[in-house]
Amino acid sequence: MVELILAKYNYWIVIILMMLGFYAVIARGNLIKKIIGINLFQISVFLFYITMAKVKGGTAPILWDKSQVYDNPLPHCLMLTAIVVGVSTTAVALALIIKIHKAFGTMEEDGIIIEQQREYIKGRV
Amino acid sequence: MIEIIDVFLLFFIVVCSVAAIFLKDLLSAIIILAAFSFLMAVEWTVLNAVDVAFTEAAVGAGITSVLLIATLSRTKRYEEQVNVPKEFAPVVHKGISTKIMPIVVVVITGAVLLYGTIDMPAFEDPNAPINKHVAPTYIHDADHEAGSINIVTAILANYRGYDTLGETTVIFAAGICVVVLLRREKWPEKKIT
Amino acid sequence: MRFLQHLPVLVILIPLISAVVIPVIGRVNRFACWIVSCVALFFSLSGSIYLLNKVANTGKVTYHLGGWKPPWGIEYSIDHLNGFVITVIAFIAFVVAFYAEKSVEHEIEERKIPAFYSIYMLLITGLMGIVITGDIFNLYVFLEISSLAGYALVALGKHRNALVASFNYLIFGTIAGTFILIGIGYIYMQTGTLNIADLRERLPEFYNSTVILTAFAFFTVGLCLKVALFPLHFWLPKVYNYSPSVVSSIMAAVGTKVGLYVMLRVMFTVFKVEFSVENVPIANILIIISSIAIVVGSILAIAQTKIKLMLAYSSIGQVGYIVLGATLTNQIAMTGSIIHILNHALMKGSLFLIVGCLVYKAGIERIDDLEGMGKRMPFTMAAFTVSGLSMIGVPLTVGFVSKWHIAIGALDAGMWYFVPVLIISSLLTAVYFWRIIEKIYFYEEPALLHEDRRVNININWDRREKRENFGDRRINLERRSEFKGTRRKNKEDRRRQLDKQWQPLEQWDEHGRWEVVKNDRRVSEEDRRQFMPDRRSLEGIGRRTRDYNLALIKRGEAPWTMLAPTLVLSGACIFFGIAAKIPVAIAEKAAAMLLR
Amino acid sequence: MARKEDHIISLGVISKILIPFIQLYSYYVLAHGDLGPGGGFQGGVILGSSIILYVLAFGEEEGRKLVSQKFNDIFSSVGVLVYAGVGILCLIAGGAYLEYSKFPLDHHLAHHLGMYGVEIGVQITVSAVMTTLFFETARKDDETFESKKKKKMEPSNLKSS
Repeated sequence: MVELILAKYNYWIVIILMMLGFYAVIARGNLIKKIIGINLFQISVFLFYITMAKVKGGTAPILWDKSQVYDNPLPHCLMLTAIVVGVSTTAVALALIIKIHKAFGTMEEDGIIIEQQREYIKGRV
Repeated sequence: MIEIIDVFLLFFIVVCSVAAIFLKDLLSAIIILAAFSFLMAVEWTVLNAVDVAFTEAAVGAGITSVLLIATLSRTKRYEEQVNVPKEFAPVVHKGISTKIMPIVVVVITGAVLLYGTIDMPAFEDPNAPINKHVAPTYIHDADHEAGSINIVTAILANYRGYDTLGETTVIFAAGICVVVLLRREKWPEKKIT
Repeated sequence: MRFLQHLPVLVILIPLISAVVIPVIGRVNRFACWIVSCVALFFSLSGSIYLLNKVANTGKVTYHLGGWKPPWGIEYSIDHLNGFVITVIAFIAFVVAFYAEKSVEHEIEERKIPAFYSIYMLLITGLMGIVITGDIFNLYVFLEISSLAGYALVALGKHRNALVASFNYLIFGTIAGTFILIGIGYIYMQTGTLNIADLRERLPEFYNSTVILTAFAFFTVGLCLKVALFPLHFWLPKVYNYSPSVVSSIMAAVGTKVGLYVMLRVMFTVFKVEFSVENVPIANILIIISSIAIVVGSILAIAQTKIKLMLAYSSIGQVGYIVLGATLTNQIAMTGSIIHILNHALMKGSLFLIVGCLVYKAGIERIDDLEGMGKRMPFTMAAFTVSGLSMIGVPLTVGFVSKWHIAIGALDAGMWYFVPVLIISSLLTAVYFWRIIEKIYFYEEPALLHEDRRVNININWDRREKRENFGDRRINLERRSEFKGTRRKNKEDRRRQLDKQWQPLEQWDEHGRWEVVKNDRRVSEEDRRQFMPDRRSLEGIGRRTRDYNLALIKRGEAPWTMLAPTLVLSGACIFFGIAAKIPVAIAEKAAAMLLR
Repeated sequence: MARKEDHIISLGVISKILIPFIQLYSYYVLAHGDLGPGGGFQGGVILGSSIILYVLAFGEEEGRKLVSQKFNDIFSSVGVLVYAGVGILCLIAGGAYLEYSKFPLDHHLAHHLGMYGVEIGVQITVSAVMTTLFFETARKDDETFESKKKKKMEPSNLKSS
């Protein structure tokens, strides 16, 4: 049992983290909270990749001598790309939030729906 | 020893993420998110992913927080409770189902992910498939084939250089998307006096 | 030849480079942006046709980026399916880009036009990059390029709801992307490779591993979210409705198709057929879900009053066809589903382009306003009729070919109970298209100055705001060039600025869309001057509000740069319906390869 | 008041001292990408953040004097072009796209040069875009939803003279 926990606990915590982020994205009404949630979700996925790259007794994948054990470098490289993608998405989302706040005067999902509905009732859609 | 640090860090990371999700004050939430990113960078350093940790410290704790705070400065600092007028009540579903549905979805997703861990190779297992198939060649050949001691850079700029072109394009795309959304002056700018 | 040997990468690279160059060119000349993007896409189109031809003649074409061998480097591999889809994308993208010039000028702020072309090219780069690659992580990177471009393009829509639609799209697109990333992670963990061909070889021994099952589940859910398969379709209608017509046409035509392509790839190339059908029940679930999607999409489409929304819901149904055809895992049905990628792209592309023409020429967005348009815009409406008939699935059109194949495939697989679903959905489609076709041809066109169609324009010159009373509806038309935010010291400059400000009204007249009327008759030149004071004299007048009576006049076709692409697409609906052999031959080979 | 100004002055002085070092560090990170952690992206972010620091210390107008909008826009394109251009040079040299070993140079040198070229491209784009993102996101609004609404309400705007 202890072995099992030692073997997997990292992945379990990563999954808990992912789900926290995912929950924030789909459940919170505030748009900024959604973006925070997306960030948490994505970063946890990155942690998942990094976790799987770790090798017992390995060192960072920078070659000094070849007899050493090294961690798997490929997930690191993939995650560098993914981090960049994440920050780009965040930037675009924030720009959208600013414009939404300007147009609707609110950042809450419900507030936006109400505002839209008001406009719809006025018959201007 | 490393395990203990690892567990402590992960514990703090979970605490940070919970706080970031549930705080009403968005500024605090953002700062805690930055702390989360920074702890994550430390955790990655513990896991020997130095390049990624470096990037996360610069991007997650740096740029993302700056952008988030800048957004806050143009919007509102606190999460608000929306008063739903009576006539709009049917449009804004505010039942128990809206509170429970996300939890159900999240629990199912999490359960599927946990189910996936059953057959997973153990943490730090040197005989896991990922350490057997493609990666050994990188480790073995990176310095003389690709000319870089840092294997991650070798993969990033050489073996999978095309991915990095894509990555740069993503950055460019983000830049131009934000410009198109937020810039107010005419594009071919003339001198504004 | 050396150049042709590098064509696989150049097909992607040329749009990418043009996307990067366009903003710089746009500083000098806006028109050049359009030219550059058209030329780049034409190059891509000819390149992809060449590649498809080569694939058809000699089989798989591979290209190793950086000269590294596949599992270590990134590989481009083009087979029948790839070549087919990439040609479809390049074709539609070229046609839509050709169409874009006038439409974009009309629907998007002037200063955003260079950026529009740049983002458009990024979208196409992303889509083509997804399709052509043979590496699953490279696929993710290009997926994100295309999604980012998509979010920004949707947000360019005029109405403020476009922003909300775009934000929702961003949230669900990112969730889908992250799910796919998780799927890639799980697969990579178990196999240690990212190359699709290599994955196919290494996966079978892990088919019973829970890791792989989870990965497959995440891929499926993420991709269903991306392609808006029925229960996960909620983001799509608003996105199509509020984005500019060019954007909705390219997204409807090829945006979701690429998601479907990835679905086919993951289900039948990364995993083998035995896995997707026998090891997991997902294929069976997808069959049921997609047949529900077909019916529900059609029913929801009937309920709509706006043309764009109707087309969006019908898209949801059409996505169901492709998934249904694919998950029947029968060669004929699979062929039908692959041809439907082309067919639906042609039909939906042409329909959305027609909507763009209508918006441009007549400002029409509602189905009710289409009455009697057959006389006013005969060519456009003929194109609409052809595409509509094709959507219904009338013989000699493309819609028939794919539906026929899927139906025969269902019979062949012994699942006859899906044939009624197809027939019912065809009937439903007939209902909502016939309704429009009836309005177009059999209704009287409304009188020129019918009371309902009188428009009251109230212009507050000082604030440069135009508000229009359109019957009981109020439309807020935005100005095209922004006035605020720039203060000119120089009088001459300010005058020039004012001239620009005035342009829109003048242009409307030119296109014959609006005319100024007073007391139910057209305004003579003098009256008009009275209504629209000499712009020079405006200076220094200060605040001033004026009421105008404008009548909506729907007459004449859209300019030829818009009309020609529309006619080309709807013509292609008939051409490929009659000469169905060409795509069917390729699709058959692709289907055989997938079901191998 | 005086204290506040002092504070700003010290901020300015310190950031003026710091910024060159930060920029130098960014080039160090770029150049040492193949020896230790770092590379084009990290270098770019650090370079971008040095400019962000400058803007935070001296304000947007001063920042615009340092890097103008035009400069930013063009350089964010130039970076990608440099990257893609290195690949095209490889094509011209007779290799596959981004195949550095086909450069008519020593094997090691060719790879080094290719990777440096690519990383420089990444750095240019990243720093330019990060600066742009900051400038665009942090700009003060000239018109918010509330002020717009107020304006509409104001009768003076609707009156005709």
